[in-house]
Amino acid sequence: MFRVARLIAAKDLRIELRSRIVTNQVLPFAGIVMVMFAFALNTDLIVERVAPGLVWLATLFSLLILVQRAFAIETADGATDAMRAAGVDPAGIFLGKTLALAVQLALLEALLLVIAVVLYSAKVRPGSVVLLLATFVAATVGLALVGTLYGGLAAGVRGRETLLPLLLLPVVAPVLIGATRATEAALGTAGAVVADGWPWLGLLAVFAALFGVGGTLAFGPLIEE
Amino acid sequence: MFRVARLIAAKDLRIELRSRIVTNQVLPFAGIVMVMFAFALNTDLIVERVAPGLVWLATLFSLLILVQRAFAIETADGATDAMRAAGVDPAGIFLGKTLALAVQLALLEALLLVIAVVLYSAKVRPGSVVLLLATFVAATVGLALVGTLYGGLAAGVRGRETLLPLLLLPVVAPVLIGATRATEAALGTAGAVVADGWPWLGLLAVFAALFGVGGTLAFGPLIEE
Amino acid sequence: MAVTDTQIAVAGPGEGSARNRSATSTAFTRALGVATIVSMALLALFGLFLSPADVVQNESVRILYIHVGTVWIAYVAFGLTAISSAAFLWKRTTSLTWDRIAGASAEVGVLFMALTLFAGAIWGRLSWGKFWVWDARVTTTAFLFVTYIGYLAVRGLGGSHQQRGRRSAVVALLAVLEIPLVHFSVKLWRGLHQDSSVADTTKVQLHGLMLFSLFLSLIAFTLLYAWLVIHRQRVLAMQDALEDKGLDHALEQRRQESDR
Amino acid sequence: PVVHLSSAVAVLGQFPVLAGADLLVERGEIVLLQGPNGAGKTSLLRLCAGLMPLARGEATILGHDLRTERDAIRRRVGLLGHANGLYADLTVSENVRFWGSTVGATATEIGAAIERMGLAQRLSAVQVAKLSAGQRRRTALACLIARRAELWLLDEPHAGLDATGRDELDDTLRTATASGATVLVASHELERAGALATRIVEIVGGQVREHGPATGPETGAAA
Amino acid sequence: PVVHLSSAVAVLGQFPVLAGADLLVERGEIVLLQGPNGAGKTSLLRLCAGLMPLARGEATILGHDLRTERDAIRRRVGLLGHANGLYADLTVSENVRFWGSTVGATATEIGAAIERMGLAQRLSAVQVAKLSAGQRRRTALACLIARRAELWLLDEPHAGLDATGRDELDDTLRTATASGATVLVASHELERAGALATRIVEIVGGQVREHGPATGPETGAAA
Ligand code: HEM
Ligand SMILES: Nc1ncnc2c1ncn2[C@@H]1O[C@H](COP(=O)(O)OP(=O)(O)OP(=O)(O)O)[C@@H](O)[C@H]1O
Ligand SMILES: Nc1ncnc2c1ncn2[C@@H]1O[C@H](COP(=O)(O)OP(=O)(O)OP(=O)(O)O)[C@@H](O)[C@H]1O
Ligand SMILES: [Mg+2]
Ligand SMILES: [Mg+2]
Repeated sequence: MFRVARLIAAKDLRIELRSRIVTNQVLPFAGIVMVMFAFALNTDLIVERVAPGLVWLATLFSLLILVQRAFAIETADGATDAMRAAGVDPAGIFLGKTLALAVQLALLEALLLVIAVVLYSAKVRPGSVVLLLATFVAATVGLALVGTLYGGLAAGVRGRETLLPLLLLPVVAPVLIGATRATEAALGTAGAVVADGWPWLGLLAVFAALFGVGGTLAFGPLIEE
Repeated sequence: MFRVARLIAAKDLRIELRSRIVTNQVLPFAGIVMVMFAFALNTDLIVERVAPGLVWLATLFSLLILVQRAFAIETADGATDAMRAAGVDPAGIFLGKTLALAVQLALLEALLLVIAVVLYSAKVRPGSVVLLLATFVAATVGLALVGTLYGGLAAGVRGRETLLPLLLLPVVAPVLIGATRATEAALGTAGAVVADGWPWLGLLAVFAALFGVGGTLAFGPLIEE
Repeated sequence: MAVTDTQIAVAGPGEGSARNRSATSTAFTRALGVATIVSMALLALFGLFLSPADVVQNESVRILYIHVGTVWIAYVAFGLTAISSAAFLWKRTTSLTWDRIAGASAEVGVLFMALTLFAGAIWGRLSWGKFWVWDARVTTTAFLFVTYIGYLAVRGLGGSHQQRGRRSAVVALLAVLEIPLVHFSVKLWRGLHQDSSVADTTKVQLHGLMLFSLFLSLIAFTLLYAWLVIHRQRVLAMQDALEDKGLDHALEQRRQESDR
Repeated sequence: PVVHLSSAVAVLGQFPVLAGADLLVERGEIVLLQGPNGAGKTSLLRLCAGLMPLARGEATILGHDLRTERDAIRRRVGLLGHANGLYADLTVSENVRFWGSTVGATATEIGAAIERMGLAQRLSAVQVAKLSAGQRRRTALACLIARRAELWLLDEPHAGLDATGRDELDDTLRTATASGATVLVASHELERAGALATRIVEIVGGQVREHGPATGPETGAAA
Repeated sequence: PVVHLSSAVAVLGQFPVLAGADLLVERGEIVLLQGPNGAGKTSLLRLCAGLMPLARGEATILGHDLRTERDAIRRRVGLLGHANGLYADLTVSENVRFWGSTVGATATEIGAAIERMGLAQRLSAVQVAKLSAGQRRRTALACLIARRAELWLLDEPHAGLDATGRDELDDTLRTATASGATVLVASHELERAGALATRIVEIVGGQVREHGPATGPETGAAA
């Protein structure tokens, strides 16, 4: 299982390195999204108030694109069928693609956080770095897991461009909320204190664990015709 | 030119009716996006304040999906090549696909506006209906035009999922702003008065006219090898 | 537009062959380089020492010389990109040289715009207390910046040179329309940002030396821009030429396939 | 001549897919392009269809210069590539009607084309997404037939077609040439396509090697 | 028996692509499936590969029940479909290595497979996106060969391959069967595949019609 996972993650990341999609296009895209939000809600104090939420919204939209891309690779020339026919362990596929996705997401979030700090003049307090990091790790893993799970479900279905968001967005709503609150706590937005953050972090962890186990088990049946 | 345009628009809309992508998936997606915003910016007064902006943001993200879908149809089995080889008038293709896209967008925006009215308790004042309608028409046409233009450019390129947003978002920013302000004026958000709306409507009209002419001329060279 | 003419002249095949193909510099560009350095030094001198501090902005006003200089040259650069793109698209004048000029100019323009944003952000920290504010001009500038990054991305898409030229030319012609938007954004949405205070003299009178330093910065950055574009444009020409050379070799190999 | 390439060079990326190809095709011929994988057959057909820029050399198609008069060429040429260019969500007849009408074919011509490729029964109302590989190929051919092009460029048209489909195709091509059209066929099925062709040219390493006249259509008809 | 279908029914949407197919294939056979477009050849192969649910009837592949033991079957079966299942951004060798290693093939086996399909030179470092149709097919075949399956299911393997490629493929299949593998080939190129096959079965309307032994491999070798 893990051998397969490693192979697939390596394959996906190599393809990414070849096509440089994330670095050249998703990152700028995420950046623009942040700017657009801030612009749509032009008044400063509002922006600062909701900066953490915006970071995670932007991450979400980028996630959609990343997942789409991740499975476009597979369905373009019937690789999914080939995998099933070759009896590749679905759990391995799931974990592998999740891993690759998580790596790319992490990259992205790092950038978004920087943008937030600069654009929205959000402040990172030393005391809260741990919480912030933990939040990002938990949220990233969770998003990657659920993204891969539903991506696999939507892949192959015609019109997946649009099925995916429909499936994904409602499910990740809790992540969005949890991550936002935790980040607010870490950044001390609107006088939130670090302590407030931990329960939310717990929520994220639970979410990640849930989809980790669930996905590993469910992915096989899911990609069966 | 217009004969071709009609044929292509009819074709796209028929495919849409077959696959019901917009009705079954994009509409819900847009709806979810709106709800998510409401989540992310939980405080009510903020939401009401920025409702118009959110409507247009949601439209924008749906536009991305719609454009991608519109050209996924063409590139899936090399139809773009076939069109070029058959010497189909590019201007016709451009106008045709724009038309189909505009129809779908209009549908979408109508729904979003309803959601906004319900969810964000935005109020439509009788006096401002004209402005509101004009704004929506102008913005829709503009978005459809620019979406088709850049969609055509990105189509066929590998990794188009991500090139498209990069090209599209900064260009439609003015539409976003103009439409938002005009809508605010129409809805009287934050005490804006109807009169404020008209200049913005002008901006939208100019934008649409520009891309209408530009696109019709440029689409040919753009999709040429 | 004198800049353009010289560029085309040097990039033209006649002159090109006369020039040592392995180098991008000519007597003209060397002179230009020297002039650039000198003017930069002068700018530093006037900008940092001779010109007085501002009453409101005090010392921080010196950022103006970078901020405004770079942004106006960036405008010029994008304008030139648009013009040469049009020239490329127009059947009568079409030539890959125009495409290269467009590309080079856009690259330098993006560079300058980055400087503008940077200087602006620093200045903002000093005078507004924030690196970034949601002022109209500031934001529209960011959009303009991203648009041209997109333009460069389109140039990088690959395909034949002609295709690269056509695609990017179209994008350039559309992108340039954002400049007026940026310029008038202050009037459109009366925001925090400085209104055109230099252009029209009815506004607050800039101190004479300040005005002089500002124009000095314009000259300095113009020279720098010209120098960069000319060289970049020649490098691009060499790259294309190199590819053509490579083609001859590739053709040989391809024909070999028939012998095995 | 309908097709006249003289030392034509076409480049993809950095790679010269055509490395100085010379080809002369007269009206009414059926020319078979054969050669190893990657030799440049598809590229040559795409070049003739005006889908590839001509890097060097000269090329005139149907009397039009390939560099300057692409549109004129495209209006008179029909290409069947490796891909079918069909819309998966539309039915067979809808696809043929769409492609036919974009080039101004009449309803009767379109109906005839569908009939010709044996898609008139159940299949005409089935969505292309549900078709088998060969049925898709037939649909693509029907779209092409509806165009009544003067120069047919076919890239492995027999691949995926069953026995009857092949015969129908060959007949169609013969009648087309009889009425003044010209055909270029790239194929690896030498027995089949050789019997159809009036001339065989071999393509190797992006260059054309003449092969002299092949077994003409009459033998093909016998086959 | 390696393949044993008895009145097998498979359904896509509402349509019975297989309407009660009976087939019995012994170890070491090379069976050619022929038949008109849409007859059900692809469907039959996909069924045997465990990619389609069995609606009715019985099916055992390599001694495993198709309903209950899919995974066991998939591990021992190799399928080449109409699509190639390659990653366009990866090079030829990277693709073969990936597909090989997912099923635990050794580096030498993988290298041999690439060699076998004549992709060892320039091409092995070229991205699949840039390959010609036939070169892609070759790559897909190399991926399949690297698997060393016990049951080979090939859907029109000759399509797109040039003369040498076809010979290489046929040799590969013969050696494979010689060493105990079994092959099902769906094809429309009767001369070619007929020469290769030890037995021909015709498929029409989702049902199998036996055809008796064909010209065995020896004649094929002569061809
Ligand atoms: C990141 C922040 C900033 C950005 C992106 C920015 C952008 C620009 C742009 C695009 C222009 C050219 C306007 C035109 O002529 O079209 C400009 C001009 C100018 N900026 Fe900024 N700016 C920023 C911050 C600031 C700050 C903080 C100040 C000083 C308080 C400032 C002062 C000026 C002045 C004095 C001009 C010249 C005004 C004129 O004559 O047009 N800018 N800036
Ligand atoms: N959902 C569906 N509705 C109607 N018909 C369908 C559906 N799905 C498949 N079919 C039919 O089932 C058949 C598919 O058979 P299959 O693809 O196995 O044919 P094949 O023997 O491989 O043909 P070819 O030689 O063209 O590859 C086709 O006739 C197709 O029209
Ligand atoms: N960007 C590229 N880089 C390297 N090689 C390329 C590139 N693009 C195309 N090629 C090569 O050019 C050739 C394409 O030729 P073409 O597709 O015309 O072959 P073909 O004769 O149609 O082959 P087939 O019989 O397999 O269809 C292939 O050898 C391919 O490897
Ligand atoms: Mg080919
Ligand atoms: Mg089939």
